[in-house]
Amino acid sequence: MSQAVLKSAAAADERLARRSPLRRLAGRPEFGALLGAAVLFAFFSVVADAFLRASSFSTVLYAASTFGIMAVSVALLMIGGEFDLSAGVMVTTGALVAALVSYQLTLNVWVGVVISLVVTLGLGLLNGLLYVRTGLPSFIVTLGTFLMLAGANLGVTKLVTGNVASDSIRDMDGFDAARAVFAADLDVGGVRVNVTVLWWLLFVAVATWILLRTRTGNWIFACGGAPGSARAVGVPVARVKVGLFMGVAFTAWFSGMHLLFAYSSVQSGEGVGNEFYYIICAVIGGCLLTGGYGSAIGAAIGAFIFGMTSKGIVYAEWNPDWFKFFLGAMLLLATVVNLVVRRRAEPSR
Amino acid sequence: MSQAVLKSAAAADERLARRSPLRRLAGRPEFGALLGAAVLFAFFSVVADAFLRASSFSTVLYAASTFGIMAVSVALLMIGGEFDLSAGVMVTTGALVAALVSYQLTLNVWVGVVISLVVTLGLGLLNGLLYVRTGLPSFIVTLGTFLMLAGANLGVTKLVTGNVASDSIRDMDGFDAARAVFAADLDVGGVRVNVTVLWWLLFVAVATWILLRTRTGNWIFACGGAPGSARAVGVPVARVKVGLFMGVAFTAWFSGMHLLFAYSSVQSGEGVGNEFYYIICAVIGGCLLTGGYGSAIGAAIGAFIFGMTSKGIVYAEWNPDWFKFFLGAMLLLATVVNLVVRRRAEPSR
Amino acid sequence: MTGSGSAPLVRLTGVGKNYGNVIALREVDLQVSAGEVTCVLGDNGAGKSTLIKIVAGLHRHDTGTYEVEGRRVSLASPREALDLGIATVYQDLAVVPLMPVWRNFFLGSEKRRGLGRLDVPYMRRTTRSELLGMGIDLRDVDQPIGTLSGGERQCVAIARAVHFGAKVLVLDEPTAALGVKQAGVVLRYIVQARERGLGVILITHNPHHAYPVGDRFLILNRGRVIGHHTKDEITREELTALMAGGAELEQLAHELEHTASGAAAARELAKGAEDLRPPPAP
Amino acid sequence: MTGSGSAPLVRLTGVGKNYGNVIALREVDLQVSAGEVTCVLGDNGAGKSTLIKIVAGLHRHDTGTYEVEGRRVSLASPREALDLGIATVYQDLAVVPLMPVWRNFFLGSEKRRGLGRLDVPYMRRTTRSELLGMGIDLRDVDQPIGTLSGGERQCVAIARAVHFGAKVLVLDEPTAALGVKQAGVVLRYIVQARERGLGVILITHNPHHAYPVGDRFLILNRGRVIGHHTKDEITREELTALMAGGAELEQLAHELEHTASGAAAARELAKGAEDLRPPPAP
Amino acid sequence: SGSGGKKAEEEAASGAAPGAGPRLKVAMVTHSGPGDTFWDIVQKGARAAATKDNVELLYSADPDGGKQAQLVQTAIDQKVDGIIVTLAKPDAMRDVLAKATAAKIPVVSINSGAAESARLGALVHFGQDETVAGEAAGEQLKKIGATKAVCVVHEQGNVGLEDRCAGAKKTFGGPMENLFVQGTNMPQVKSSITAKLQTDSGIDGILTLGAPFAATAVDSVKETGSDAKVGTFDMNKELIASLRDGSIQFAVDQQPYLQGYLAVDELWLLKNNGNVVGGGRPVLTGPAIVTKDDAGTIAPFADRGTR
Ligand SMILES: Nc1ncnc2c1ncn2[C@@H]1O[C@H](COP(=O)(O)OP(=O)(O)OP(=O)(O)O)[C@@H](O)[C@H]1O
Ligand SMILES: Nc1ncnc2c1ncn2[C@@H]1O[C@H](COP(=O)(O)OP(=O)(O)OP(=O)(O)O)[C@@H](O)[C@H]1O
Ligand SMILES: [Mg+2]
Ligand SMILES: [Mg+2]
Repeated sequence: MSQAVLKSAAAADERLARRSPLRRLAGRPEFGALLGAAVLFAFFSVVADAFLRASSFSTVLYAASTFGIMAVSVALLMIGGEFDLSAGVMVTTGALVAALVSYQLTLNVWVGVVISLVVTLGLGLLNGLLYVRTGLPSFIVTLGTFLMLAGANLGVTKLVTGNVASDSIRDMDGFDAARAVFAADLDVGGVRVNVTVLWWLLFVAVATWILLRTRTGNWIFACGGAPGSARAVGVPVARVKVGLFMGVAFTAWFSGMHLLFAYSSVQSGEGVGNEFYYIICAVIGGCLLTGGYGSAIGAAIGAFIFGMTSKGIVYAEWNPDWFKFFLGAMLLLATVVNLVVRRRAEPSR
Repeated sequence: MSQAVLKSAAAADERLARRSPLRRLAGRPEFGALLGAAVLFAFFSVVADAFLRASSFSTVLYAASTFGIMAVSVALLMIGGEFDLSAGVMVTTGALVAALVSYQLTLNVWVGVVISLVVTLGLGLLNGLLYVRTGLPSFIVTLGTFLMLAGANLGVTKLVTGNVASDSIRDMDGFDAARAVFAADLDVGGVRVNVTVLWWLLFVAVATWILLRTRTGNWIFACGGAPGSARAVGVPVARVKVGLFMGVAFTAWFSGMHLLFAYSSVQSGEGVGNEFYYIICAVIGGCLLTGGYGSAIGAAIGAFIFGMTSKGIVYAEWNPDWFKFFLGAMLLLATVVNLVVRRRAEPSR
Repeated sequence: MTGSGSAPLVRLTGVGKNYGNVIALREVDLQVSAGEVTCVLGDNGAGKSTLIKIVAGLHRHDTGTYEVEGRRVSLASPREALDLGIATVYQDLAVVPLMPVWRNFFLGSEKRRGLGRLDVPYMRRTTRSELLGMGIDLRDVDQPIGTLSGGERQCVAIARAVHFGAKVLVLDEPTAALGVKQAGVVLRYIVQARERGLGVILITHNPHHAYPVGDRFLILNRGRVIGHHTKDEITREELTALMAGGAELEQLAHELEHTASGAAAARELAKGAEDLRPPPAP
Repeated sequence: MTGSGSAPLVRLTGVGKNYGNVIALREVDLQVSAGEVTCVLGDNGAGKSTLIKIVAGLHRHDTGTYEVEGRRVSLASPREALDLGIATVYQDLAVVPLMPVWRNFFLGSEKRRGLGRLDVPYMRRTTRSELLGMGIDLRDVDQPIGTLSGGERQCVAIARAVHFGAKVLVLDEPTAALGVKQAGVVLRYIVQARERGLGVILITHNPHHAYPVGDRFLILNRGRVIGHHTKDEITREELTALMAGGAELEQLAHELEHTASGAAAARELAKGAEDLRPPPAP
Repeated sequence: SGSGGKKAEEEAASGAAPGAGPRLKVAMVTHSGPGDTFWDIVQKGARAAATKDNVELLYSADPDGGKQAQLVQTAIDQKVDGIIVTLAKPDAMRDVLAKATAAKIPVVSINSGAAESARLGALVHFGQDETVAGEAAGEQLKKIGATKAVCVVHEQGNVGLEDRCAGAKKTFGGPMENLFVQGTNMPQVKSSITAKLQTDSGIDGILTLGAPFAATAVDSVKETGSDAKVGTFDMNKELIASLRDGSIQFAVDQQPYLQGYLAVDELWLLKNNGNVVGGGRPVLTGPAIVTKDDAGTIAPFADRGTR
């Protein structure tokens, strides 16, 4: 009510120019990214016949969701002003821990799942504490843990199994239940949709709620935008940042569980390099590298753009040698659309 | 003279505590990194017998120089507040252009070298202009060009040669002269030292001079530290940034020439991922990711630390499965030493 | 140490602070009791902001003691100071430029309702009305604070501290960027706070602001205390004279007199003579 | 447009400026001639800084015309303004926090000697002496400027503009963070600049600063001009009254009177009555 | 699970004959990325031989040609008694191998580079050229009735992988396209293969270049309801099961174990008895095509992780 009063008061302010509702919509940070996604979608619909089928769309969504789940927490961390280079291998670590523990000790896989959660959160905590205690930039700290985890993944796996991959846990107790949770294919109106897509949407919704409607969200923006000021007004900057690192660890654990239960064994060398794709998704979606600005929805759209582009090129049957070339061109296209939209929405900023 | 007067006046200021010369030395940004390097050096000297031989040291130096040459320009760019993710593949592009042009048209290799220089600088200019004109973050722009270059490297090479590598140009006109410039092994007191080490030192010296003793250097710091303020006092921010991107392109060309003349043919898929090692070297050496702070000497020390660590682990004959683990641990060690030193030098900052 | 009920709200004794080899403060005493305004005055770079950053918990002092209501404390963060009821307006304002005005206003002291949800309408409304109370009519409380004018930003920081300050209010040059009307409001806020029994620490360069509202005056120079007076010990003229030699103004008037076009200005300055020496306007 | 030799150094006619949908300025005229000081006065958020950012080339105006010495210009960057001899002190100072003081001082106008080398000793020396001239005795010109106190930073920005300003000097609230002594020095600098035939645009909230040195007064409110006067058309009292209703102060004095402990303060305020209404200090 | 690998090595170590000659130090430098199954088996072969022959084996690897050369240089610096090297990028290795020769360190090449081996100064070459292996895979794919195939490249620009596809294309006859997938991200591998199958329902053959990707390809085939048949390079124990139940048609086994084992043995023989296997000609280690029929016989070895 009082808000309505305020609104109308603001509208009457002679120091404000009138804006059409469309303009106002276009001013929202996610809108540009969304339009970029729409342009790409239209483009691939035209150039690739197979692209418009429902089944193809669900493939694209699946690809997007596996990036997107991680991109959500990585975006939160970036809004909070930090990077986590260990995010990619931590997924593999999570999966390996669950696989090795369950298999070697012949336990119900759920035990492995829980132990993996504890270990992964512990790694997130370690990242956070290392960052907070040493005062080194997070880029360096997580680079260190990235390398160490990548090495440990391989070293431990070889030590335990003698091979470079974990053993298949497909026939172990609890596998089917866990698979249903982390990697099931659902039938939605005749189309198979992987459950990760739903989880992705849930995570995005939760992250958006946290960012915009909770105190923690306020603190995350503040820690990234101006850590000194945030500290000065009493925000527990260190605790927020540690929490964000643990958030990344949590989604890494989740992604690791998907990896494990979708493919039943895990290669120890997987995951390297993915951390940058997560960051890329967040940045395409409008997160600032310098922190303090961005949104979870934007990151989700970024992941969707990335997933759509990488699969769209396959659907379009372009020369695979040029795959990355097209990928780069499409990403630039999407971000330029994003930019043009925002410029037009806010002419003189 | 007048400086001496100022100094003594400052020393007499009752608002300054006395500092021992050692403390003052320790306060310099490079000192900590240097000490980190020294600690690692001592460490590997103890654990690896082969490490202390002159020939081994020259291998380490060579490895460091190939990173270090790029790290110099990347550090300058980072001080100027930007990233170049295309730096790694641009090296390969430079080498491929020279190799393909020379071989396919049967020209003197120097023609290829010059054409490659023009093309590479053009790519740097493109990066810079894209950045300046679109106003997108450089992370996104150069990500786009990174992917496009990586795709083009492979696509063009396969198109032209039918293979994924260029043909060997070892027996072509001018090869030996070019090799002498870009990839010669020199005999320095009985030890073979690759000429890249000397080039590296030269580049570091030039970059340091630019940074500290020229107007351009002043502008680079300002553009990275506070681009808005820099613009407000009349610094041509756009021009400086374009110049920095071209600087990276220049060293990429140089590194590409080394690659080509040291190994006489080039794999089109190489170079991917190296961009991050360059950034890592710069950050280990004390450059801030947010721009405005750092030094070329620091980046050189960072490259040295990185080269020493990656080769030192091999000399130490540790379990290769754990290679990355050790690498990560050593890098963390070096940076923590760096930090501790700086903290002790400036107790209450 | 004393622990009695009548202990001052905040008492610093022999406090010193170094930044690396820069000695910013040496042997400074400061005290503020309930219902009292302590003014910290001094030249640029004298160490005033450093002093209040110690009070606010942003920096830890290197030497000396810091007592809050008689209990010795060593604050590790501004959070602890806030929890003790000490709210601060920093000279650099401590705002997060990209965040909306209302989020900045409540940052660190968010108002919540059930389930940890933020009470957004309340916060928006409060921000707007508190700023209106200071004479700032914001177009939109959702504007990023970085796009406000300098004075508007300053007002947000002050309104916030006044809103949350429970026992002690610390203000570092609050009126510096403010317009005539806003500066008047701030001084009135200070008086009101004192009436409500809060302790106020005020930093200002303007003796005309300091003298009417202050009860104690602490004058710093180059990191040291050069004067500490209660109101009855000192007149406004003495205070202004202490803050800077009155010579400056006379010198200026003199110079103007010697130039043709400056004559009028000189006459004007001479007219405002007594109250202008030394300045709010020199 | 006029192009005559006697054209004002800077003339803005009907200038308007929007930030997105925020209308910051509408139909503003401003003019400053050689040997003249134009004061821009107004409430917080009135649009003063926006106006001078247009003059300084930091923003481009959306409507109206901007002439420098009679030639119509549309500045694309502050560099162009500097090349036209217009030097500016911004309210947010435009310094690079991590860079040493002397590098900040000369940033964008570096002094070089042979081979493009920076003349470091000269720049260090000049920085030090120019700041000493303003009453700032720096410990070390190699200190990062971000570690200076607010007033010290302000002095660097002013000293820099005064050093490089060739024809027009634009000052946005230069005295806000300054001590008594430093503020006096700045006013003297303004008078000196006028004597040397420079045009000066001064923004301030302090009528006591504005009236003695100003030749023209432009008063803004909510983005519009509400008054434009030359010195002879207006008295100091009228000017101060224009800047804000004197009501504020009387209100304050009144409130104080009604409280016991406030009585003394009220008497004190009443004493400073005439010159304090409306305030530099209300 | 606890059998093979390390335990086998330890057992062998404890049984090492003291009479196996003087302790030698041999460096093996490959172009493998970390965690690659194929190279893991090569290493195991080498370690088995090393234990038996009283050899200290130093393994290192880098997929970048220049860096691989640097690793060979470090081996020379360490004054090893022999170097085993892969020649995927022969030009890059040329100078450093010349240095090894100058330092009188014998060099054996393995895996790729049969043609360049002798020219670069290697004594012997043990291996299976990737192109030849690819050709065998192409033939096999044709034999099982595929008419249109994709070759799944899990690391773009990798010489060995490109050679495999090129070889397969040569002998396959029908149209065969490359598909690029990001091998470090299994969900992306799967969705890309799925996308490819959705695009072109005419695809009836898939050739993957590593065993883990074959299993994923099978998932994609099932999901899209395609009738594509899957063949692959390399071997692991899950693959045996898939071969047996027919979801994967064949595997091209280059017998990597042999490459490592023979190379170390050769250096030992050279030092202790002056032997050169094969009289300087390349010694082929494969390709061995494994299908449903012979999956059973090699199952125990794959289980142990040495096939
Ligand atoms: N970048 C921007 N985006 C949106 N609004 C802006 C921006 N910059 C300024 N404004 C608005 O324009 C108005 C004028 O601002 P300006 O800084 O010119 O005021 P000012 O007169 O200098 O005030 P002060 O005395 O407080 O410094 C303010 O209300 C401010 O909120
Ligand atoms: N982080 C820092 N590192 C080094 N020196 C500092 C730092 N912060 C402040 N100083 C120095 O300490 C001295 C006191 O600074 P402070 O900000 O307390 O002054 P101030 O009295 O508030 O001045 P002003 O009136 O100009 O705001 C200054 O000379 C300043 O240069
Ligand atoms: Mg201060
Ligand atoms: Mg302003």
